[in-house]
Amino acid sequence: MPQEFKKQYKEILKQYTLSQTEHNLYEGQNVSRQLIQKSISPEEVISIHKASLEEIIPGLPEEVLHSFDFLIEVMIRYGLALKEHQTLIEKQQNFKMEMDLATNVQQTLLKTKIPNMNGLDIGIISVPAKEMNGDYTHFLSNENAIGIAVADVIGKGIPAALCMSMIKYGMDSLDGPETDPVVVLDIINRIVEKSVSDSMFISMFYGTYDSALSEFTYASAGHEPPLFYCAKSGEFKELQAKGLLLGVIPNVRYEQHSIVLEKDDFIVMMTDGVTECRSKEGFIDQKIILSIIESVKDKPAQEMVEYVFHKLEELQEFEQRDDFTLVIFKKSL
Amino acid sequence: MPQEFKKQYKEILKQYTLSQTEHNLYEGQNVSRQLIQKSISPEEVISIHKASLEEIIPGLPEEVLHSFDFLIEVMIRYGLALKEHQTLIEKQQNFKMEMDLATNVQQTLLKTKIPNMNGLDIGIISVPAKEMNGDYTHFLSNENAIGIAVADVIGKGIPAALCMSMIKYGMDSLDGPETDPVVVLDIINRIVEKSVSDSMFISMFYGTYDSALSEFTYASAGHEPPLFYCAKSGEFKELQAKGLLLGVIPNVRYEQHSIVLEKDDFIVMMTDGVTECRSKEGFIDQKIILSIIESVKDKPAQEMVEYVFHKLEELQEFEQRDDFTLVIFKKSL
Amino acid sequence: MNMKSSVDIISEWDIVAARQLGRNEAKDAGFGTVDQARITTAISELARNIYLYAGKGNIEIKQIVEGNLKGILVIASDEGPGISDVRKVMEDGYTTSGGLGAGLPGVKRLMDDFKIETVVGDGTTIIATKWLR
Amino acid sequence: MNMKSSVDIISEWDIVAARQLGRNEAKDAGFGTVDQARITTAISELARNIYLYAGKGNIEIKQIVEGNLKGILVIASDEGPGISDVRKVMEDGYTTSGGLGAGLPGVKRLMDDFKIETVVGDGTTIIATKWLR
Ligand SMILES: [Mn+2]
Ligand SMILES: [Mn+2]
Ligand SMILES: [Mn+2]
Ligand SMILES: [Mn+2]
Repeated sequence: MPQEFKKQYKEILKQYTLSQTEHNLYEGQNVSRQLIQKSISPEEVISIHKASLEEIIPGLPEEVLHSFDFLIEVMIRYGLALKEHQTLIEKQQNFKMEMDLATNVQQTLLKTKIPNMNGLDIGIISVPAKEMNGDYTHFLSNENAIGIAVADVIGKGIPAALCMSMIKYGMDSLDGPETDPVVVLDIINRIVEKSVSDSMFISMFYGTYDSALSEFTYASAGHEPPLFYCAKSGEFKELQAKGLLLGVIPNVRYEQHSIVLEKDDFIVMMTDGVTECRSKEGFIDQKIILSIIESVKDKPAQEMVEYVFHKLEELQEFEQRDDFTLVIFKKSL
Repeated sequence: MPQEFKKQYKEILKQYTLSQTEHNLYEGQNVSRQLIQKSISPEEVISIHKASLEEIIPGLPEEVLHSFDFLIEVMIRYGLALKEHQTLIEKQQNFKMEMDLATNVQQTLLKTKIPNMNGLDIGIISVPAKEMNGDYTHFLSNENAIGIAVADVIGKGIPAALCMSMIKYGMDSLDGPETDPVVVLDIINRIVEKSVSDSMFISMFYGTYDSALSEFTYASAGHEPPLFYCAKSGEFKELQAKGLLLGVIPNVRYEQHSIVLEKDDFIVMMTDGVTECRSKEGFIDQKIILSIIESVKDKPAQEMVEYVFHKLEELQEFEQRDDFTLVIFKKSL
Repeated sequence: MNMKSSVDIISEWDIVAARQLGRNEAKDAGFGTVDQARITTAISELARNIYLYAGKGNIEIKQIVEGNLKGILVIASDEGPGISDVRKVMEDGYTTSGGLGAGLPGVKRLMDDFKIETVVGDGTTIIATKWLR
Repeated sequence: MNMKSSVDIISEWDIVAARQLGRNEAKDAGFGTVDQARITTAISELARNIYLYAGKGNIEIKQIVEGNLKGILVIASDEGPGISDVRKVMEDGYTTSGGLGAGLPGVKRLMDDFKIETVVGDGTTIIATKWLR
């Protein structure tokens, strides 16, 4: 196969030895592109070069010809590295396909339906940093209440995704959305503690909204505190609730608190992928994040979360470092 | 940096142009090894070669020197491919680390304790073909009974591993080992059907051994039939039980059968990774597999499964194509 | 400035003109043969991308000084369709047009700094610099 | 046979002797310069592995004929520690001794057929063939 290129190569090399124009070098690079696509290894290129040169300039000094033999010997290893590269590219493409499939499976496994409730406007966005999402959200609902779990596995990628399936099955075993948040966290904590290696931890928030009382009751296992926006005062406050990360010890005491929402009040739940957004200059200040949220407070909840994501994406110059999850519960009536 | 190699390269090249010995070529390859380790790109090698040659042979024809400039231009793309290779190697190493972590998580998540029961000798081996195991085994037990689930996700690797976590949580929700095999399969089938995409199927076998009656009751969802070895007759028979794969439709009728074990009788449960072992000549005949098992029938169950695995590994020339799982229940008293 | 420092890319021949300009400027700035060839190859790829994907555009080449660093700055701009997925285009090992090691990741490797600005429907500007060491 | 067709590998100089033998046989069998260099590099790697990891061993080189195919057969054998994880040693991209592209995967690539037999504690035999085309 190298032979078919030999004639072409010789012709262009000859042109270039006669006239050192940019055009001839450009032709040279076009041949180079073809050579590399046809997997001609660099030592073969040197061999073609030597043979061409011998024909173009008859009577070359012996030493020059020997020097090319030496160069061929030196180039063999470069040829090997190139072949190895081709194998690795193939492997990487196979891996890509496997990851795509795995991501699909994960999405089907963990899909959660956003419930409909009169008077409560819900917005949700969850975007993974790598292929697979290590953040997890899950809704439970009936006519009276909506439960929301937001969790973040410490770590990203495949190991995190595997861990998360655990929370899903724990959630599925619950009785209903009104289960006390401290009970929910206790159940999930026992499952996680039992089945997960010591190096894997999960932060989790559970909140349940009672539509009759307009009351939101919540507890947290070391999770990013949600923000509560009071429409009347126009101010944000953090909903603090103490509690250890899931999976550290089997018996944990979680705190449970409640807050009553008035019309247009909203709660912003999130993972640390939101609060730990970084621009080139460092962390993006919480004040900036709050002002971004406030600027769209009158929009529907879904528009709000999407706007905040895009705005923060921009500020980070499109380099997302962590999984990003944002959920808004807004009392609309 | 290329400069430090220049002197060395020139010296060896000079030696070679004077005397074309194998020893000088060997030195050339040693330099080549160093060049490639220091990320000297091939176009730089050509440049070093040209400069060295100019000094070794003064008054080289102009065309020869031009020809090297042309060769540098051609080699630039080879240099790029090499740099790309270095990036890809790094990426692959990161991926390896992630997979190792994921495999650990999976092992912790899916670990199952082999139960102890007087009169029943249990052996189990499960070896993945790739990093992660797409075969799944799970024991349930109390004083009266031992339940065993053997499942195989169609497909291997990460997507299969994710699917399997589902079965685990289904199994955890069961009441006890004596649950009727058809009920077990029905429960797991509903979970799988609900949460898994249409392209993912799982074959599963569930059997439960009643120690008082020495009776083994079983059902299968499209799984490889177990083998029953009758010590009295010295013969094997397949334990057939009809039933559709998990995840196809929500309502499936599974068949349930029972068999009573006498002393030294045993049951061999497995995945298709065992029966579909291939050597270079094609599938390994079932007769061969049966004779391998029979040859160690008097050994403890755990020694049996390990022996069969190693024997089949050898016959396949150590190229394992599918996850391999083998479980033996042997009545020892 | 006694040299045309910019080339409009309209036909394939303009790729050669951009290369020539780049090689001259690189030589003039004091780059060695290998680096001249690298800068030229980067310009060649950028010009070829414009020619193939945007139809037309412009390559501007400047010698620059920053502190006591001298370098070559290349600006490739077009009003073509833009790049919808920059992450993907910058990924390694994806044989887009040029095969192994080529494309924009190749340009990035051949140069020292590399910046891309693109708006779908509006066009693309790529700014790449190589410093003299 | 008028040539010594086997070289004991004891010192580093024996690597050169094995290379020389390989190159002569390859040339004699009709291989071109590039393939001569490839066969020699493969032999060099095998001999170097013996020297570094087994201490001593042997390289045997034969010209062979199979039907109307001519080729070169290389047998590298040692009674060294053996290889406990063949899969890993044959994996790409792992910088073991020789760096990028080298090691046994490199030998496999340089030749056409490659077979490895190894027993931990007993030694390793590698048989590699290259056919003349
Ligand atoms: Mn996380
Ligand atoms: Mn996070
Ligand atoms: Mn499988
Ligand atoms: Mn299987």
